[in-house]
Amino acid sequence: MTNKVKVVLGVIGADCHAVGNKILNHAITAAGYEVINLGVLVPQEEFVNAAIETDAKAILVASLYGHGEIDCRGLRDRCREAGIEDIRLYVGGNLVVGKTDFKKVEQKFLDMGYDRVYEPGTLPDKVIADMNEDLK
Amino acid sequence: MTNKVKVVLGVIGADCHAVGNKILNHAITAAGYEVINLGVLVPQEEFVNAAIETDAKAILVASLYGHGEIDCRGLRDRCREAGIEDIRLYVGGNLVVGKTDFKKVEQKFLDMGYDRVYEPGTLPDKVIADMNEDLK
Amino acid sequence: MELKNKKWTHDEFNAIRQEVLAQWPTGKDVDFEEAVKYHENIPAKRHFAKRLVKAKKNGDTLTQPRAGVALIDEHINLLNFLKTEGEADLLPTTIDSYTRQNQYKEAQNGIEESLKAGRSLLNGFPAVNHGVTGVRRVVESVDAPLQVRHGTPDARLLGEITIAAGYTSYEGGGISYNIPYAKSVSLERTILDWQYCDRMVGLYAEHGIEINREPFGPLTGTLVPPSVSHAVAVIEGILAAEQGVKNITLGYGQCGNLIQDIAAIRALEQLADEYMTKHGYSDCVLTSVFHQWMGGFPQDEAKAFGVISWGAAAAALAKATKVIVKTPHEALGIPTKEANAQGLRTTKQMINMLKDQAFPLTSELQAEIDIIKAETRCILNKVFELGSGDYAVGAVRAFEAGVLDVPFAPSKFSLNKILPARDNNGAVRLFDVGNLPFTPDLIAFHRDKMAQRGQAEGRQPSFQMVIDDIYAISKGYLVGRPR
Amino acid sequence: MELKNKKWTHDEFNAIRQEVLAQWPTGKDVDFEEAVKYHENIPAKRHFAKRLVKAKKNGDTLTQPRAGVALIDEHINLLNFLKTEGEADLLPTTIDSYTRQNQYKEAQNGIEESLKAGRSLLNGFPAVNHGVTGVRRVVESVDAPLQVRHGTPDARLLGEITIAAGYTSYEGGGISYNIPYAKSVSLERTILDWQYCDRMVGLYAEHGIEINREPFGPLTGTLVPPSVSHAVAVIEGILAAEQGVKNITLGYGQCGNLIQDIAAIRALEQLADEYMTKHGYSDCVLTSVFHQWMGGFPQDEAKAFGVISWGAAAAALAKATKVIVKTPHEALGIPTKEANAQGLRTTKQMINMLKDQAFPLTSELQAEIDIIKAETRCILNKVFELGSGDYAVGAVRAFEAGVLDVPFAPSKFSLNKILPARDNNGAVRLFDVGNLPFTPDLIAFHRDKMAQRGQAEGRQPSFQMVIDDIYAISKGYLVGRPR
Repeated sequence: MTNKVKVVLGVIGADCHAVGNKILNHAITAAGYEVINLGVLVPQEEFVNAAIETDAKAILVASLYGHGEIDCRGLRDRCREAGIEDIRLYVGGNLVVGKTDFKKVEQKFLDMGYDRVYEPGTLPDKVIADMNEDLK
Repeated sequence: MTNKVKVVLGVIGADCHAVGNKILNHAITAAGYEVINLGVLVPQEEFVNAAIETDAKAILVASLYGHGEIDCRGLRDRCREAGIEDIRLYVGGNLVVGKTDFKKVEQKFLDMGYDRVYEPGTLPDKVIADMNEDLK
Repeated sequence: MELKNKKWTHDEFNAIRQEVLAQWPTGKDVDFEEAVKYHENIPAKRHFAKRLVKAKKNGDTLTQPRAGVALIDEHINLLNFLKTEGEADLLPTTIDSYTRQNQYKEAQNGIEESLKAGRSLLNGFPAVNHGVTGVRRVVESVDAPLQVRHGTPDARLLGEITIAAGYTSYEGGGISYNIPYAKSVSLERTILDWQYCDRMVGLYAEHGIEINREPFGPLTGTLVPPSVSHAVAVIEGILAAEQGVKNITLGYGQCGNLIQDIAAIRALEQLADEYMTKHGYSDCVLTSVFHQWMGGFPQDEAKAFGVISWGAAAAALAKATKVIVKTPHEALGIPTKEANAQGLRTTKQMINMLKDQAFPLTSELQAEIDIIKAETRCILNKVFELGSGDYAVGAVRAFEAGVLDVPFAPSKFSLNKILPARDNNGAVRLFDVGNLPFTPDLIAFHRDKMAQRGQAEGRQPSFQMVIDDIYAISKGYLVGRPR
Repeated sequence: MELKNKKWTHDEFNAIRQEVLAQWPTGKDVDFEEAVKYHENIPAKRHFAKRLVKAKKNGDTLTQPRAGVALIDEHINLLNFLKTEGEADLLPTTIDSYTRQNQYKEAQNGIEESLKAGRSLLNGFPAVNHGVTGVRRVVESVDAPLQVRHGTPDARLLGEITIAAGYTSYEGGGISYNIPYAKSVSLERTILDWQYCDRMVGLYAEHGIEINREPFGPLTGTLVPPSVSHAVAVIEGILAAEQGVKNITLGYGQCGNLIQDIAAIRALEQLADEYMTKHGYSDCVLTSVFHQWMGGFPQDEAKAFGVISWGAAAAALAKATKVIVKTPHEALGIPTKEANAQGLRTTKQMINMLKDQAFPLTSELQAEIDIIKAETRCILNKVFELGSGDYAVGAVRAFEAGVLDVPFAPSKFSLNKILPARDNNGAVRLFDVGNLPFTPDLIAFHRDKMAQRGQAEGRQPSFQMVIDDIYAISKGYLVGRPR
């Protein structure tokens, strides 16, 4: 049995962008975490179930296709209902349709209950640095 | 002796952009005018003297290099002093340094006493159409 | 229904059609006979297939953007803007991601939320929800050839509605809209569902209506070697032609090395001609599409214009029939219509400046064409063999065996064993050929190319090299070297 | 002083130097000995010649903008902005047009009006008026190699002041800063005045200070055939080397046809090596500069980005040592610093994506190189003959005879008999070779190329064709065809 910190990784909703998911999986694993990678096209429910089953410390949600606003809403409530209200929620990607001021997008997702919000083009190193601060 | 309408053409000031000048010369001549082409690097005085000597109906001033504002100021006064105050003054090119709203540039040059002001990229046809309206 | 590469009978098709049209209430408004009549009155200038054939004849490269929003009027405005301000030759209707997953309820919700928000909360146009009448409003308000672009594994109902509404071109294919766009939908399923779409187009053809079909060339758009996407393109071309499709555009996504990109388009055209003729589909008209760089873009717009321009240059020099255009907002998500028009105008300027310049067939170019053709033939012939002479069956078995394998695919039906990386000149090669059925010569070619780069950089080819290559263009380079 | 291509003695130089430094009050602050010491402390990274040599060795193409404003602090801000935001490798100081005509009073007036207006009313930096102390503030506030770029027929005082102030590169030449930049200044005069500048640089070289010199390659920037500008470049290179210049960059302005542009840079490098060695100047280090399209630009910025990108691609594929960059505001006058930085970043992205891609030496490319070299040799050998073995004397006589002739030149000393136009592939040819001393083969080559285009367009080559070609790129095309 491993004593690595576990995190759940996946691309939410009807989104099938797989490249960043595979790279994040590789980079976060290399950084010493155990990654439960759900891949693409993941419903909210599956994120929560996987987190409960594996006792994960964080859920890393990606949304690349612009529907993030609709897809990501309510995930914090669902965690609360499932009894994992303290889990860290990270979200990143192209979260809205159209070029928007990132500060506004960030605030919107913070208000939805996410702990960290990443803008387009964020490299894995940045996410890992935050994980090291938050989860270790 | 020709009875063609005469116009004086030149590039004002310390400006040596010759290509547009040669094309305008060709196009205006082909349109049936007699062009007194002073070429590049023409001082105000030379424009006025040529207009008087040839009894030209218009002076066509080009300025491509951004100093137009300094170079073109006072030409109308000089014409007035020389007794050809009714001569038509046309000006065009890159008249100011930097990208500026053309409407403002136009107003500035109209205020200086020019009758027609052309923005960058104006084709000879447009100038000739105006000449046909003004001078024939 | 058992999967095989054989034209469906009318009975087979019609039996399924009723099911398909019942999937969502708008399906009942599809009336094939009426649709045929409707198409008969579409003028040539709005006819996708005719426009492509004319461009191919004249050696022109046409421009086409991606674009789609939730609501009809906004979508019409968007397309007309791209035509007038972007000078686009061909127009798309990009379908939203819910529709692509057949989640029509979620799409309906997106329409309603968009109405409330006063801006599109969907990343495309939910054509199934808008139905034939709604889609026809688009068709009748936009004076250009129109194509449906999406990424829908089961695109049968979407196809019925949009073609009946007057669209003259339909993108997709049983492999190219599964492997990069689905996670756990079987290939048997999607190939059958796309045989349906092709058979539907074939049915229109039987009634004298020519609809253009375009398999999706770039697949995952991420360091896909030309032979891998070409093999898929030729197979999908054959599957479509068997169902009676008469006008097909095969595609390729820019890799970034000019010689490889030009070679890829030429090889694709030659291979498609060769295989289609060999299998008895020589009456099918073929054209080509070049996709500007599909990978990560620089965030800076000025740098993005550089990437767009390089794609435009490669498309023009390769003489592709059309080019799919990116925008300076690419790195930042879905572009504004202004940015979309800018990408189109940059591309148009480049294409027009290059249209009179032929790229000479040099020995380097010929060598690259030969490599791509040799590799693609290895794959295609093995697929044919695995399928005992049937490309549909063969494709399924080939993916199981890794004979067909697409890098970075989300689908669990792609073996994901091959690993691509750039060589020292920036051409995309394989540092792990996985189970691709290459000859020892070809395997050695890739090994040598990778060794050459490894030596130049003083490191062994590894997954890190792949990651470096994936991020390279967004960081301003083609080859992801250690810096 | 009688014009001949012979190194000036120290006495000859010093006799004139006193006059030159007395032309404007700031001249008295030039102290050569002190300037040499100042240069000794300039670090390699700010040293133009060293940076170029390093780039040539590494096969890099460096980026350089054009930029200059009236006031010192604003000019410093501008240059630093272009370095940080534009990622420029080399920086310029473009001199204003009054200074170029030695109208220092008008320049002073421009400085004062700019102070009042709060924005630059001059199109460049009036370095003579700012003097050694003022110019050194720029040199010491900008951490990059700096070059003076201008267009000054008599640039002796400007050279004394800017080099003494620490500039490490100086553009210009007795032909290239007369014919396109003056109307009635004799060639004897400007060649003598530029011998002075070269001798001054040679004097620095004698004291161990290497200053880069760059004749202005594009001349009028308007459909100048490569052989015409190459002949001038090689002559100016020889004249500079004779006066003791040891580091020379020869230039060429993009014509737009990729094969011709790559061939032009390669031919220029080969011809310069050949003639410099032949005449005993083989100790002179040569590099090359490619100017992005110098003609009319599209007003639309997106289209301008396309033109800029194509220039960047040609520069990178030709492996020029540096590229002079245009901006998306080109059609609209002098650009904002933001637009200038955008042009630089687009160019940088393109160069970085292409740096690993060698353009193969195809038979078409070799044929074009051969043509350019043959034409240039015809001109150069005739110039040498007309000058009885002296290129300075020969150049003057050659312009009189039309053996050297620059299209669209404002100078009355250019015969203006040749007429260039594009051929059917967009390469710049001559439909009237004027008095250029070409062999019958070469004349026939141009005639055939023009006939080929005329046939394709169904019209005879005429001045209208030239006008169409001049406006073509700004209208979105390379070749100005009837539409």
